[in-house]
Amino acid sequence: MKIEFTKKQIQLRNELRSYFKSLMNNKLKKELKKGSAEGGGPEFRKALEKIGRDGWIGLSWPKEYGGKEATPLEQYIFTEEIMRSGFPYPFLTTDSIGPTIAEFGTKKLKEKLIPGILSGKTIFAIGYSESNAGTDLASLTTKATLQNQKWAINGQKMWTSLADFSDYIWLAVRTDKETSNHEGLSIIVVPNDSKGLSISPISTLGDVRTNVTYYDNVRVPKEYLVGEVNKGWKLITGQLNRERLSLVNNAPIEKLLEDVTFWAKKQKNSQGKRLIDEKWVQTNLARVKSGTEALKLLCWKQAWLMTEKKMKMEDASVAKVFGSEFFIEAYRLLMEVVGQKSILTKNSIDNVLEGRLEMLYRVSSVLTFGGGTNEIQRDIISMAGLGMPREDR
Amino acid sequence: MKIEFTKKQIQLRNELRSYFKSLMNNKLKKELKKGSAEGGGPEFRKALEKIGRDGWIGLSWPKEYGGKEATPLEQYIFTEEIMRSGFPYPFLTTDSIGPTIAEFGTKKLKEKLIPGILSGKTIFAIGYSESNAGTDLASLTTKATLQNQKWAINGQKMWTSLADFSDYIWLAVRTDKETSNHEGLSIIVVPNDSKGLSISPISTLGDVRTNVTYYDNVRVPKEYLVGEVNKGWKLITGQLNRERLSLVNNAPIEKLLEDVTFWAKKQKNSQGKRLIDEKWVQTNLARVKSGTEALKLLCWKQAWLMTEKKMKMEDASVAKVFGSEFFIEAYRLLMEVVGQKSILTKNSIDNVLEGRLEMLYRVSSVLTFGGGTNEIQRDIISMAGLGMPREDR
Amino acid sequence: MDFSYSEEQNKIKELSSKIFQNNNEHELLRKIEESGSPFHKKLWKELASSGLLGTAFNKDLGGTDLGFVEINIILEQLGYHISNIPFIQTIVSTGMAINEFGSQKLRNFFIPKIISGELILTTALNETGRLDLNKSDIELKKINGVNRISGKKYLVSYAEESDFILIPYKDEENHSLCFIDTESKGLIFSKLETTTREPHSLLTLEEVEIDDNLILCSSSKTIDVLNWINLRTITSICSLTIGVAQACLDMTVNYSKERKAFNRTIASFQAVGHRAANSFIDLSCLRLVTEQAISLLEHGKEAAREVSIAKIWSGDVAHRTSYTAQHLHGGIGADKDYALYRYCLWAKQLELTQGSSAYHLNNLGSMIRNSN
Amino acid sequence: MDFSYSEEQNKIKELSSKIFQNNNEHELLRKIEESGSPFHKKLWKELASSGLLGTAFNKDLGGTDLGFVEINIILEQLGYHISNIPFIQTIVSTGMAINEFGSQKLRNFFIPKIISGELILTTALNETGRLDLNKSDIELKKINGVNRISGKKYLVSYAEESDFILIPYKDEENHSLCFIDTESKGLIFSKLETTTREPHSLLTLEEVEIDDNLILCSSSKTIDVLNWINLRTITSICSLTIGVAQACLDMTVNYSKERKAFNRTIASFQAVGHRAANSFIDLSCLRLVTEQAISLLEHGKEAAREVSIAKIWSGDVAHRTSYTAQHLHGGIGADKDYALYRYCLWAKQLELTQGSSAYHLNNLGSMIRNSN
Repeated sequence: MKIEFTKKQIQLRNELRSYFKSLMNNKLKKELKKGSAEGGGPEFRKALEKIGRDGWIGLSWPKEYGGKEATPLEQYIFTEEIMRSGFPYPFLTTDSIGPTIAEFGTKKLKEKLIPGILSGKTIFAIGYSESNAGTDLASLTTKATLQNQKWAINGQKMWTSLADFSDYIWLAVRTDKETSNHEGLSIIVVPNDSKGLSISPISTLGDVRTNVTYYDNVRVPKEYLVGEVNKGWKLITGQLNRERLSLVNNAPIEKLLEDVTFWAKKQKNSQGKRLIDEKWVQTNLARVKSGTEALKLLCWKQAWLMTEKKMKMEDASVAKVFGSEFFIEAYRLLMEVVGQKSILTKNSIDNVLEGRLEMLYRVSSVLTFGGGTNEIQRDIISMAGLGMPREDR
Repeated sequence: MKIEFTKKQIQLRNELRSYFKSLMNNKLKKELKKGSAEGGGPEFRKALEKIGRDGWIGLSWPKEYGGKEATPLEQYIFTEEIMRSGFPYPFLTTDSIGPTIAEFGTKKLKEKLIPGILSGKTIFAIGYSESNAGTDLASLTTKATLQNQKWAINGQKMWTSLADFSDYIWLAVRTDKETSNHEGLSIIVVPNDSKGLSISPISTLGDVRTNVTYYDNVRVPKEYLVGEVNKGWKLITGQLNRERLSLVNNAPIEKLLEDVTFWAKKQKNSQGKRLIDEKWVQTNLARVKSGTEALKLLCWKQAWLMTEKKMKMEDASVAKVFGSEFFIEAYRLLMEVVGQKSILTKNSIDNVLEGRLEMLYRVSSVLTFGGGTNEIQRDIISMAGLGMPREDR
Repeated sequence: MDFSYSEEQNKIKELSSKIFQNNNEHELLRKIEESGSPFHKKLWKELASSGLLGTAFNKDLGGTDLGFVEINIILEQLGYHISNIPFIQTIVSTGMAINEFGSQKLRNFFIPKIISGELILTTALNETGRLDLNKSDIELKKINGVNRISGKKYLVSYAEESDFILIPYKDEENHSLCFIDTESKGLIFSKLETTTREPHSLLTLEEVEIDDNLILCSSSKTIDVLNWINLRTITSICSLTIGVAQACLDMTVNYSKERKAFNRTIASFQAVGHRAANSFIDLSCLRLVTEQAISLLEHGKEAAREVSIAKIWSGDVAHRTSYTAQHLHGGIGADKDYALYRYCLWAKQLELTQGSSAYHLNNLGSMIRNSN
Repeated sequence: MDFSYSEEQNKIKELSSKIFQNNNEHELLRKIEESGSPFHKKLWKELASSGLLGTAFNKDLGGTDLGFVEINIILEQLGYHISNIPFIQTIVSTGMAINEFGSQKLRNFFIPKIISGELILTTALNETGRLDLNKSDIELKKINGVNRISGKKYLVSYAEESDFILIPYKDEENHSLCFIDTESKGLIFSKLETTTREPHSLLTLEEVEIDDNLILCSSSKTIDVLNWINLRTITSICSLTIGVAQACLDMTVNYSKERKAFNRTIASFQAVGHRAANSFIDLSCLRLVTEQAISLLEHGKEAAREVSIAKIWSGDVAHRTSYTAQHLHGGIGADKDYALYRYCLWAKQLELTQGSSAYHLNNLGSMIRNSN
């Protein structure tokens, strides 16, 4: 047992920290601040391609694709540092969809898509949820039927984030008309410029743009189906499990705690007493610290378990539940420290830490239901982790 | 809207406070400390009879029984003060079983039992739970069959508290052999000296003695059945609703908070800094205060609602859930304040506040499942309070 | 003891509920936001013409001579149908203080126009609900025989929209509270953007002239008046929070009874029912501790602890109910085409206004330490 | 990075688990309690003969030269099969400190007899886990050329049962740590009764003679040694807590799968499953923060914050898991004929030993304030 990074890993972390620091230049920061915090602008594209050119996207990929075959732990260090930097890295494309295509895609699809993914030129959006199929994804109804060697797709997807600037949509469709559950689903890659595809924005509490995507007889070549027909459920759940890991990364909250602590040390009242000298402020910071350490270790353990290929079903659920609920609590505790000024937005003068807390409290709730609602995660923990029977549903 | 006691009510409170202060003489205190904290000793009996003689047991009873017809609010003040004093008043007998007998008992039963209850001479134990029927009381199996105008009772009851010194047991039995649910249950009053009744102690985490009671062909006159045969469920649930009110009374925790605060003001370290000067100590006390005020108001509101006859089903559940879970939290917060010395028992030298906290943390868990487990109470709140459908069970 | 509303109070509840509901349509609120209007002026006018703005003011000034209970009834309804109006600022924090402490002249000058909706007032007391007069940035200096004040005030709500702002200042040992005309020379407004878009400004005063006729109080009385205002302002925020949280819970319950997953309504899952039940318990507690604070203030009793307790609950319940609502709604709860998001913004803003739960716990702890 | 146990560590886990399990039978523990024996002496002997008491000591003294990781593996197993033995007192708080800081003479004197189970040691450092040397009640005075100490120590565990007690004392500016023979003249034991019945005493020292051969350390080094002991003692309590909490959870899960209500096992209720899941999450976190503290201490790294964090989690999880277990068990959980009650007593005692969660949060907060 040794729960520390090796010297080499610390070296990698330091290298990445300064790499991303220089990557996040003022132009890029400005672009991200002006609305598109989730990426998509030209500076974002430029930076992502640079990351690709510098070989970082392929960090954990097999050598046959030009990757470096880094371990999950090293990949985790990469994830931590890029999240710490605030760059909206398209993890879903690079770490979730990309590897799934590499494993299950046809030769043609691989040749077409993987070079673009690894060079930072290709970005995917994910089309799963529908207005009546959220956590209960298996009930989705968007249909694809094979006509003349092409898939004809009809239906509608909610919350297709990134679709407004992505190159492809990773779409879950029903290919077997007879079923209404998880059997008969498939994954099809839909190019964003397909005829019949239209996109309409949803504006959200978190100011993150997301989209409704409409599929009106969209036609896609037969080989754009990933894996076997009607066997898409495995790909969907596999992808969701991979996604869960990057959702609750510890780095942003750790950085935020550092920044709020630093800020609280500078605030003085007229008697020269610093805000951080208030015991209740210290306690709030200590609460965040004590949670963030647990989350960090949950993440490290997962990366280690993946390296050792010992990951169990409940492990991802534990991190997802704890992390998503801790974020909400942590932002609250930090906003209490900052006080009323924490409600000033990033556009406001006199705001604190560029209004990051004001933004974060608004987006934080999404994680408790997104990627499989926490109720289902707790069901998984009690079943898989504790062997308790599931109630009927 | 006026959320204060009237002058008259404050007068009553003051009167009762000094009454119980003088009632709790050293002999009685010593007897209660030596093991039988739940009563039953000769000093306890003497004091209870005095309370009866002085007319307090009948405070809220109808005039026809010699009662004073006080409002539920005044009765609540009585409850608060007696609980504050620490006297183990037999609420179940005086405020729950007594009134139920007055409402549903046969004339003979009333004449036999009520004078004893009102004079503090008669105490009941309650025999509901069985080893396979706890919160799901309706599945109980203890049987009573009518033979020659007498009920013949056979079965076994768990957690028959007070049975070791009570005069009667208020027993829930199955009188219809065909049913296995809440239909076909009845209430029978069983004298403690009945042949065939045997009692064996269970010692518990809370050091409160409770009992298993065995019924081996116990015979009881026909008219000892309360209400109608096979219609006992209404009496049971009605009694449990009444019971819920006294379970979460605010007075003891309020007194405890006062005492711990007073104690923390006296503790000094070598630099003369008092324990209460520690901010974290203040915060713990403030947390208890803020919860205890809410609980106090929940109790007041209930008493008022009862006075106005506007009580709704969910009201008792809200107080029961909040109160029982708050007690656990409050004892924890106060034990943190006292520190490691709070684990010293009432028998130990150098203990704090006579080891009350050490005793209370042990008994506190019983309330979250006793009297209808909190899961069921939350089910009731979501159904009755919010109109949400109940899952099948 | 009485937890009920009188018939008259129930009428006020119904009337205010109706007015707020009629002006709470999602499209209407969106239009107001998009128009750049700082608040819901149509609603303010309707409140004036209904007479509700006069609720707490004396009859001789055109009011209906009711009290703080009635004001909080209105505030809860406002919270339930939340939109942006300077009710607490104009009616509670300044109007009621003028009614209580102002000279007859001051009362005659201000109150009739408050009641008619012509006058918007606000306060620039402090940014955290702290009663820390020593921290006041505003200093008075006599310049050429004229009293002038200079300094900065943070997070002043409705500053630009108001006609007068109540500001504390000090002159060596003395503290005073005075209204400043927002047209005064030397007053600089810098717009802030808050999470709810309720208008706030950073206020800079550069030798702004004091009009002696507009002084509300001075010297030793000032701390009492500030205290009086603070306790009522904080309690008002608790009432607003009750409405906001109740709306969150009601929307959640309704949605959960319609939304299906795994072939059942999500309301029928025990985990969902229990989480909603926890909000019900939370709201029951918040309502009671707030009602206690209101009742004590209405009857002129000491209420510093009880107000802090109400604000602790208010912050906790605002936070918890809002996130429970967002969580149980799932995606739709974050969609700006659905009303919930607005309540969530308000829940957070109210939580952090006039002192967070952590701040007031600290405060209550000090009171316990200093008690006998 | 490595979260796994080595093969040798797994063997220690199995061996210790077996020994503890064999000595954990409910009737046996009850008999020991009723006999008035202060602790489980049979178990102590078996641990000695199995060699486990020598785990952390150097080979030249008869130990197996393993480390703090292995000690904590044993402690978790002890927690899981909880009974009353002076393991932390004799092995961690004193034995390991002698092994690390003692003179060769001291090591030769103590350690072989610790390993053989002949010697019981304990500490009388402080009652709250506080490193507050100034608060030490024990003062040294030279009387007729002999060094003698006087004062009081509260809540000393296994004081009467021990052969020697490690006590800090001060001589004007200097602090020292010295073992006192429990047979010494002037040592007065007053028995305390604790919630678990683990033996504790209030210790009074009346001019007790210091034996210079038994001084562990003095002057400036003392604070470092005390710190060293404290961090390891606190961490050991966290490991014990993991075992206790894991046992509570396992019992609860098993019981919930058997117990029926409303014609289903209670485990099949979502509210029950989720509450157990929360304990699973809690335990996952506690395990990790404790392992981090162990690993840092084992590798000689700075760990003050990490140990405080582990104790915060330990207190919280002990409390929550214990009450979850009691609640989900219902009546049977309180019955002294069923094992759960013993774990609940220990959960509370461990929570409050060496500083509660509130105390360590305060502590961690100060460290954050003072950090760069």
